[in-house]
Amino acid sequence: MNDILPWLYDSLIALTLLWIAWQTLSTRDLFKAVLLFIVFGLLMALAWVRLQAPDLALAEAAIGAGLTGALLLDAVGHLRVPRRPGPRK
Amino acid sequence: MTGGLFYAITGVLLFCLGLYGFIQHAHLLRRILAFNIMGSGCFLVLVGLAQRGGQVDPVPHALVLTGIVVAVSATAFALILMRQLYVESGHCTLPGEDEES
Amino acid sequence: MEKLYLALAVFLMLNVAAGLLRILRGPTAADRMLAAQLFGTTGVAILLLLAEAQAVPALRDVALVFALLAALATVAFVKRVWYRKPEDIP
Amino acid sequence: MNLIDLLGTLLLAAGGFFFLAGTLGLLRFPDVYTRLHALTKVDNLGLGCVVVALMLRADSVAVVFKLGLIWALALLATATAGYLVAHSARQHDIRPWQGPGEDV
Repeated sequence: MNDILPWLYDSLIALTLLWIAWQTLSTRDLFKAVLLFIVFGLLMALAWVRLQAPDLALAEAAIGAGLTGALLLDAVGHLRVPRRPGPRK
Repeated sequence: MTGGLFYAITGVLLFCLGLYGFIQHAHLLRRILAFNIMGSGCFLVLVGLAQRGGQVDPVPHALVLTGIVVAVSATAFALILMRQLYVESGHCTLPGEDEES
Repeated sequence: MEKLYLALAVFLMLNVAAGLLRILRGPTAADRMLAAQLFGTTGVAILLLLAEAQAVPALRDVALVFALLAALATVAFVKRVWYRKPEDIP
Repeated sequence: MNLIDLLGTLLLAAGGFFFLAGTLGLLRFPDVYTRLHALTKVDNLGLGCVVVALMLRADSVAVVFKLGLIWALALLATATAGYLVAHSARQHDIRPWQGPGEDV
């Protein structure tokens, strides 16, 4: 009984991580993929906590949830502006 | 099964998923996402295997901390390259690959 | 008491897994962004509970960073992805 | 079980309930504005209950202040995000839900 709760937490995080990764790679909507990747970074931070690595959780929280999310969303907004396709070689 | 080994196996599966996405998609932003997922899988394997024997090995932790920072800078650089390609050519894929998928 | 903290953390993880359905389904982009915002708040709560349950006080600092950067993604979304230029508004 | 433990348990249960209500509201409500309402109010209340429950068992005053700071920051972040999303939704001409008869 004493071990079941951490085990449940670990397996829940692992399953959710794999599911989010699969959805990120298989969805057709670009914005949805980016948003799922932000949530993926958030859950990675929660996984580092369980591996006795609070320093990694801190780095992942600052970078994965904050910086990468803003960068990717900015790129998606840039791609929404339509441009005339040029000739391809 | 110890928790570290469990997370290492999750990391291997994540790496395989990311590799599949990297091969399958032609869109460059999706490739960047798949690349990041591959990197996260690698980090999980490293830190998960550093836990064996009840003693935490600090060297993989330092490596992964550096790896996270390098991954975000590489992502930023790749995004800039992709945006420049989009401005120049209007496409988000490399030449020679089909547009949609 | 530690057991209760862990049980609540597992419950909140289940909430996150259920909220993912809104990201997958959400009709507009704003619905998806709101779900991500919810995960930020839930993540702060999970981190605080685990800090107490595992006796790792450094996790409170992680929660602080989470709370600090929670709004960043939403602001980037509203300003860069989901905005309309002033001349488009009738 | 003394009084503080009992109070902490009750507050933790209330926090879990509010988080569940917020998630259910996100999943069940019909449009952006109502979902925003469920999220920003209910989840900050849930986080508040959890924070107060942890404050009751905190070791030092510094920890109490840090927990309060985390809650204040979360409130501020959600308020900002809620305002921005609602404002932007209004500029996109998204109509508020008028009731079950008109449009679901």
